[in-house]
Amino acid sequence: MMPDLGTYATEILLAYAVSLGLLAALILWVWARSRRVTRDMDLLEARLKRGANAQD
Amino acid sequence: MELRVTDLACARGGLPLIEGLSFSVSAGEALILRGPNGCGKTTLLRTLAGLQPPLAGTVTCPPEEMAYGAHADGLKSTLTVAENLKFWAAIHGQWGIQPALQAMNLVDLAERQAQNLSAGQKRRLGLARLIVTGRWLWVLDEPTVSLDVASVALFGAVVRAHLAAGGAALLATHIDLGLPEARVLDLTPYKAALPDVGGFDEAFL
Amino acid sequence: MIALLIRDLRLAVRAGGGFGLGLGFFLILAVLVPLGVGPDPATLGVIAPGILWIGALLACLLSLDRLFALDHEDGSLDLLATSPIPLEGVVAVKAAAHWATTGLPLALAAPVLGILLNLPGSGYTVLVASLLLGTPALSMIGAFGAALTVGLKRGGLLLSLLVLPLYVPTLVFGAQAVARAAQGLDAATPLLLMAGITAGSIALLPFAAAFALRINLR
Amino acid sequence: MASLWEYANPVKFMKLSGWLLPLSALLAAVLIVTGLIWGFFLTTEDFRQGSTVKIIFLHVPSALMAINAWAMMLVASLVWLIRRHHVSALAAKAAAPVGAVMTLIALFTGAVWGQPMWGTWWAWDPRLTSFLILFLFYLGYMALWSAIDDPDTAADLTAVLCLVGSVFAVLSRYAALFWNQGLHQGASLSVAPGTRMDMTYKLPLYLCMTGFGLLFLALVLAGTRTEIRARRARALLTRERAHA
Repeated sequence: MMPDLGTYATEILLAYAVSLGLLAALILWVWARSRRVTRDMDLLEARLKRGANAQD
Repeated sequence: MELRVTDLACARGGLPLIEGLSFSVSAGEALILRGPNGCGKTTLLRTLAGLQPPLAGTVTCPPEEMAYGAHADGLKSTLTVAENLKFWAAIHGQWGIQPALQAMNLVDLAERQAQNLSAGQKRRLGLARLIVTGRWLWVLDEPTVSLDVASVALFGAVVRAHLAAGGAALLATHIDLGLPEARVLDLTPYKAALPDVGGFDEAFL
Repeated sequence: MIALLIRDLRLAVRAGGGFGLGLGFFLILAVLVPLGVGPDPATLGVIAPGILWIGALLACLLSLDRLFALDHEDGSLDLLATSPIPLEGVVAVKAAAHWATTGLPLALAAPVLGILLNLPGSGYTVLVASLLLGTPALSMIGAFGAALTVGLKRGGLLLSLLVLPLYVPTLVFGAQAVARAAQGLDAATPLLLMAGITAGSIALLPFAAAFALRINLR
Repeated sequence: MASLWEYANPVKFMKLSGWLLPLSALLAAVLIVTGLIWGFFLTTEDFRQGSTVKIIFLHVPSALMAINAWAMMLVASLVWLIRRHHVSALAAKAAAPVGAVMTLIALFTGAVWGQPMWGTWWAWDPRLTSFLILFLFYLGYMALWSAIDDPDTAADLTAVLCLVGSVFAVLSRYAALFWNQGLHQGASLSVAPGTRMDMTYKLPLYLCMTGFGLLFLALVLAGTRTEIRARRARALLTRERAHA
């Protein structure tokens, strides 16, 4: 299964691990921020809508 | 010479404050702008002075013909009164500063550093700057803040002399300037209505 | 415009104006480096061009955040923007005043510090020439950075972050010119390239800086 | 056919990105996973570089996207300055962190690759140095965005910084070349004879490059959607405060 990486196994695995880790962190960050902002905006819109209805 | 403002709308921080404002000021006239705090007086004056673009409407008088006076006087504390004034005169291509010093009763203070002036004296120096710009339309934001009664009267006299010499003045203020001949414009009716909440488009205030 | 130049120079030399601050910093750096690196003349001679250039660059950076911020605080910038002088001219003149109070003295003081750092004899002419040619670009680029950050609280740190990457080409060509001259090689190419960067910066950056200032005044 | 500019309208953009985002994300995942698995498990060792050649499948695509992200930010900044489309400015803002991470990956994989090849983790090679400077540009750009409160002011100032920064980034590249001729090999896909890459590496590499491109697209779309929402929330809050 695992290919023989020879003498440089550590370097290669390190490169893959860190790169994929960075990518995963980036994706998670974008995703989390998107969720947070979307939730905040939905709450805000709901509140504003309630406020508008209360005034009518 | 005339300043004519037509259907002007302006905004601060993306939020429209004033809309549909029209007025005119011609040579020899003074117009006092009134209105509660936050109604957009400063924003209006900055728009007229060309520091920020209007949302809509036209202003006939180019900013190059206005002398703008803001809350801050633009004084350098380590320069003397005369040096400060000479600098602003030179920037506007003018030379003599004596008339301005005399008009604002600053002759005796000419060699004093601006950091040793009282608040009222600084304000007077800031107003003396208007005289050395040589421009016909003065656009002033709260010009009499921190002036005592005598200095307000002095300021009134200077504005009157400026008007008599064919100038004009646009003043935003809360207090009485002792200029009974000036017209007064209340900005309250021109408060901008908020745009409707619509799609994403409209929400980009 | 000349009045503005005179005012800025006068402000710089008056009390609290910060004239000499950059020069003092430059001097201290030139004294500290041998203390840190060791007194070996050969080592010092090799790193001298780089140290002198980095010192000049950091000394320039030191006074940059005051360039527009002081005028912004006391309202002068608003008034200058409504004055007959175009804002591009204001930027250029203020950068020139900054150069005259930091870059020029640094270039003139550099040979003395070169002695402290054991710069080889063939390097001195090029050292002064490269600093004279390069520091105007440092002031102009710095003026652009200062215009970007003028309205910000604690803009000084951000200013350094924005400006330092922009300083890279000037630094590389400047230090290379001196290093080549110190080794007795021809330094004309890096000097010319650096002069090109300076000319381009002076020609174009006032427009970018004035644009940024207008936005910040809005 | 509607004009392309119509998609600069936030509503249209949200609608379009709503289905483009999952599509590109899915495609990116498939391509990157395939490409990397192919590259990691199924390629043979290069006769000269040994097994380290496998790093290429991360290094080259991320380096490519690091530069393309900046180019995209440059174009978006120009569009904002000239046509004042808010979506464009927000897309530039969303691209910056993605570009910064791509630069970081390129730098890291480059360093790890350099260790066995050049015998040192870090060499002040022109290419590596240019990428380090590019990374600093990304940091400065993001710092400026976050430092300015008013979104339109921030968009204007960062756009100017992006324009000026691009010019100086190119200058830095030449300065770095002048300064040190470098150990780095020529561009990896160069067609010059003798340096051509074997087909075995090329195919998975192309997969990875396309995948990284799509990943970049997906992340920028997601980020732009977030920024548009944040912008709208801000606008609504301002209105609410103005009412009170």
